[in-house]
Amino acid sequence: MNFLAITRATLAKDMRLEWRSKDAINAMLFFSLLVVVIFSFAFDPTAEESRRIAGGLIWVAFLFAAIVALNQTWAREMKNQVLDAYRVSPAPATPLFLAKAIGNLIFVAALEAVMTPLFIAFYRLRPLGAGWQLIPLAILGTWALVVNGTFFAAVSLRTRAREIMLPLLLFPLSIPALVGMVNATTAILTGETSPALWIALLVAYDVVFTTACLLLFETVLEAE
Amino acid sequence: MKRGFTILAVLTAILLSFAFYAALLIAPTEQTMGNVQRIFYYHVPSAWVAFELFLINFVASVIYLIRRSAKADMIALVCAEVGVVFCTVVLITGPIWARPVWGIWWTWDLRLTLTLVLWLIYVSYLVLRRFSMSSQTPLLAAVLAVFGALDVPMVYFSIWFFRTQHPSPVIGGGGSLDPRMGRVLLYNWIAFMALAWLICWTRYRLEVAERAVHEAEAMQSLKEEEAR
Amino acid sequence: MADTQSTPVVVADGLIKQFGRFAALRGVNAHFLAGRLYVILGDNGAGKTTLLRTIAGLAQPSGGKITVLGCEDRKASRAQIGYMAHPSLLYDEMTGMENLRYFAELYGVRSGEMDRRCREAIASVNLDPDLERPVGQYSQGMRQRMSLARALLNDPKLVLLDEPFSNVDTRSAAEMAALLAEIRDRGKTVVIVTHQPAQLTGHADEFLWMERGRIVNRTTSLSGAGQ
Amino acid sequence: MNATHYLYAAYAMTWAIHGTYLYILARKAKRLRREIEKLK
Repeated sequence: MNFLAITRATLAKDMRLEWRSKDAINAMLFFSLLVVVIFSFAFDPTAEESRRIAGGLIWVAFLFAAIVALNQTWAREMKNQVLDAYRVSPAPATPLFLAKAIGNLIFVAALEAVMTPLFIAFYRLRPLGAGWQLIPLAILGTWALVVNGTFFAAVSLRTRAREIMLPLLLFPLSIPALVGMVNATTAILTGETSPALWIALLVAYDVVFTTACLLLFETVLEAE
Repeated sequence: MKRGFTILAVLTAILLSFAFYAALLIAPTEQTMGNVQRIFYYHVPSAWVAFELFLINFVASVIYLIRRSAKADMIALVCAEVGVVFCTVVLITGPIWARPVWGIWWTWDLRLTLTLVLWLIYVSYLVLRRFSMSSQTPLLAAVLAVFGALDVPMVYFSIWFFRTQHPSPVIGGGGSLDPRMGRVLLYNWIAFMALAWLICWTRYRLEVAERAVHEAEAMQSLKEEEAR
Repeated sequence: MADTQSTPVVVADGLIKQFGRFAALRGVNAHFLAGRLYVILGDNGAGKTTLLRTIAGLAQPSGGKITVLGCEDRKASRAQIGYMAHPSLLYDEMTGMENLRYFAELYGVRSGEMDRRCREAIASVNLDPDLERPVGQYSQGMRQRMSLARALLNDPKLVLLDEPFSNVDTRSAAEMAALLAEIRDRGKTVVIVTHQPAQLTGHADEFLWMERGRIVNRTTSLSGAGQ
Repeated sequence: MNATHYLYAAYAMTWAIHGTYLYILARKAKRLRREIEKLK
């Protein structure tokens, strides 16, 4: 029963299921598109201004897209109580969590990949700082949302108002990560300051909370 | 037991009134801000007490995760609830102080922002306890409390970095403090801790009673079913 | 009759399970031996499903002790437990083989053996392993049998079934009952919670009647009704 | 609203908040006492 084999198998299963019934991803892609368009109507800044506020807008838009995806994390497992089949098997709980988190990362990254070019077009963005740093930053930031998101999606399964509970539990804890992402993005776009400090914060955040999630997920899974 | 409670209540009343008197009359008036600076003696100690209560909540949650003792769970719940009340005080007195001095209702001051984020985390903690359908709600709450505690240093550094790039006025605590002010601050801190202790004790007794009543009701419905 | 080893497969003593104020299990004492088929009966709310889920390790008891296959630590005995419930516990968008291949991975079946074990399990419930249709499009009877195949995948010593016959046509139900009797003959312990005990009259070794969270009567035949 | 009004407002709010919470606890205690009576 090695850890990686189960993580890989669960991830492959989720990807296959996602690929087979593409309706979930299509609906969310359309939702992300809507969020970007609405943001662009709501704010119509000049080129200079847009560099300053784009960081905040992009990450809030990503947050909306992520929440919608994270709410679906355990939908398939709940449908035919397949989660029980997993819990009865000798497989440990951590690979299930890791596979689900990675699956969510890929899912949300796909949404972001669609939203980013639209943002660049609508806001005529051209980063003055080192533009390439936006890619690792996006991964670090998205993982910060996704790892806690997957964990608290499992916690909110046990509550009454499941869809609203996830943001209530996730957002307060994600404030430091959000502050980090927004400021790092703005630093890169405006090129005035160095994003190093913020990226260090995000790395610390990801390490601390990934560890906490891996250690505590089994406790949550077993809490009937 | 009852006697101990009344002693504490009387002691708290004495401490609070003395601290109130000290804050208004003993402490010297601050040159630049004038009398409004005296909000400091309520604002800062409330924040300290709130952080202490959340620390106890974290410790009790870790103990619950290890030993699953109902006592630790009740202490964690009580400290979270009373902690949120003290946090609310800080979040209300902060802006009331900032308004006359800097003409703004909100400033990203380090302590104020940290209190706001902690308030959000622990309100979500209480919401989780209320909405949870699981038969092991204390377990889920304890896990959230651990996550909340891990978040505190992250919040601290993110605000500290944020403020280095967006300097904003500092509410109290900036620069050296006149020793007499320091002493009055101490009196208020002790008085508020006594108040917190008193409220926590009451809330704890209430929680114990509530759980006992639930138990009794369960037994009662059991007997009724048996009788039928 | 298969030889019944001395140590019981499942020992439950004083099992209590509290859901907030509602006590689902109020002190259950039971022994289940190898090579026997048990049927747990009782009306809704008697605690049948809760007892089964506690034996399966899906629910932690609030009080009392449960020992499965000689060990109290639930992780140790999981490889030897097969669990099936009314919901199919399968992914609707995947075919039977794909489902079983995934669960085989969870049970640590080596990739070389995987195809053979999955095909065997599906064949043992009289289904066609090469059926390309996703499980979502199976009939209820076929889906229950595929779910049974998943439960039997790791050749478990203890098989737990929660309402396996609900809204299944009588022919499939009779077939499944015969199947369960046959695996019981191979020495496994089979525990079934159901509202339709009729199917199992010829096969069951013991009937347990539950009321308000307690086992109130054990009979060897369906006719010996509870008090 | 000169400055000292803000001072009194802040102190008053502090006691208002604590007071409200203690009131909530008192109501909870009363409801509990009624339940205990019902149980007897």
